Amino acid sequence: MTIEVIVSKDPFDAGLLLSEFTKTADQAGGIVSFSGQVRPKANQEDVSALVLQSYEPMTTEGIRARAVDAQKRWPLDQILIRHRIGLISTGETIVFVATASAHRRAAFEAADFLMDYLKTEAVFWKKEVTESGEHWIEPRKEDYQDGERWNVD
Amino acid sequence: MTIEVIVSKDPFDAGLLLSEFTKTADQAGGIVSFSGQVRPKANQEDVSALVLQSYEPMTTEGIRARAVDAQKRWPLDQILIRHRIGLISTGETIVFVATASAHRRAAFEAADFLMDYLKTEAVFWKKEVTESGEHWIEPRKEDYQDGERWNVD
Amino acid sequence: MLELLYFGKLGDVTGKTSEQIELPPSVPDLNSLRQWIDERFEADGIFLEPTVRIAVDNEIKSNDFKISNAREIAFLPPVGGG
Amino acid sequence: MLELLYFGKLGDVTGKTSEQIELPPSVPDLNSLRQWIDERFEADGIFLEPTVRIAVDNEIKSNDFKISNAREIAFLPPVGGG
Repeated sequence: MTIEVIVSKDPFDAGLLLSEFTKTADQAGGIVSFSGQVRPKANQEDVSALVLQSYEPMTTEGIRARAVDAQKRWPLDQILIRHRIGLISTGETIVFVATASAHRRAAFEAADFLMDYLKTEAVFWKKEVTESGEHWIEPRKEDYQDGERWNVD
Repeated sequence: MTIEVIVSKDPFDAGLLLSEFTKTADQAGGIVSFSGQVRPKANQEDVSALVLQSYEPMTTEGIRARAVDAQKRWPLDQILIRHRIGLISTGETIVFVATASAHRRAAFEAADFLMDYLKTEAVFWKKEVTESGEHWIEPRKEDYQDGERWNVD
Repeated sequence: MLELLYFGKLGDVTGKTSEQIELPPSVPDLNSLRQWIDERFEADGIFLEPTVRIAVDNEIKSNDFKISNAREIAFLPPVGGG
Repeated sequence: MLELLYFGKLGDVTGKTSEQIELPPSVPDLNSLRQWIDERFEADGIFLEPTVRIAVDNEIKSNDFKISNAREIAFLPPVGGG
């Protein structure tokens, strides 16, 4: 079982990541991937880019902890998570998750579980760049509801 | 909305298919892919290859009908399904499914839904090539239970 | 002239995946075709199993279907098996 | 010398994403730090919001945490938002 988490400014090609992941996972049977692109529209406005901030090592460690959690819940052979930060233009891939398992349903559920974390709990702040200026994206109500999601010691 | 279904003897690289799919789907937001490899073990025996038969156009039309069904159930922008037939060696990719949607959950559920069909109902006959000879894979009990899955006129 | 197709394990039973054949007048429908083929290949009833479906010119047909104008008849054992 | 980090919209409020600073003795814990920073930037209470968490040397700490040996303190507005 290998877990790889990369948070970086470097652009990447989801297909290339999947090719590499497939090469090392070819005993697995099934591989599920999710890739997310920056959408050109938000609230009727044209978005030209997103700007993402992370806070390292908290961001990467939080993602890794979720991957370890996934590994405990499902029989997984391999997990890759790659997330961009910095300036990301419309149409570019911002996140890539791949899971490999002998059990198809496990690969699907684990990828979905990881994406849930990346979308709502992962330590990223997101700013939309539009024609009318730049706007920090506020968490949705659902994201607030379980406000005590971070462990405080 | 585009649906592409290809059943062919030609080997393919899942990553390359995902790269191409991502290029045409970059308005979508989220892309889920599933790729299945031929596993080297089945029932304790080493498998060196699978041999798949299809019956065209029934096989491709059946897959396409399922994709149209998925498109009715979920808001999808694009579906690609590619399946190999003929001789497929261990470790090679036998099936690739990709779905694109503005809604992450829709992309996940549709890919899972399509894989369910491809694994249990799609018109393929599968033979395992092992050291002790070649064995046609019998449907599992679950596959039999809804035996009247084909429409008879 | 009719083309018969044998898929999956049925090809092992018949020793071929297809053949060109002229059906005798004693075989007017799919029911009698199943019995005739099963006897021809000494197939021990495998062609009589209801899980073996029959497609005539690419459409699944029931056992009482009259063959008359068929060009291609395919014997389809159960699919699935992951 | 202490490094303060302002993430997300907090960087817009302060006009910077980080700064090196010497805290006055009147700011011994995170509670008083929130108030001091909020007044310094005339931030209208945004630094007092409980949804803004504070990490000291990369660990989230509660408001009564004593700052004394901290090297880096980060103000973290809520994450999420799809």
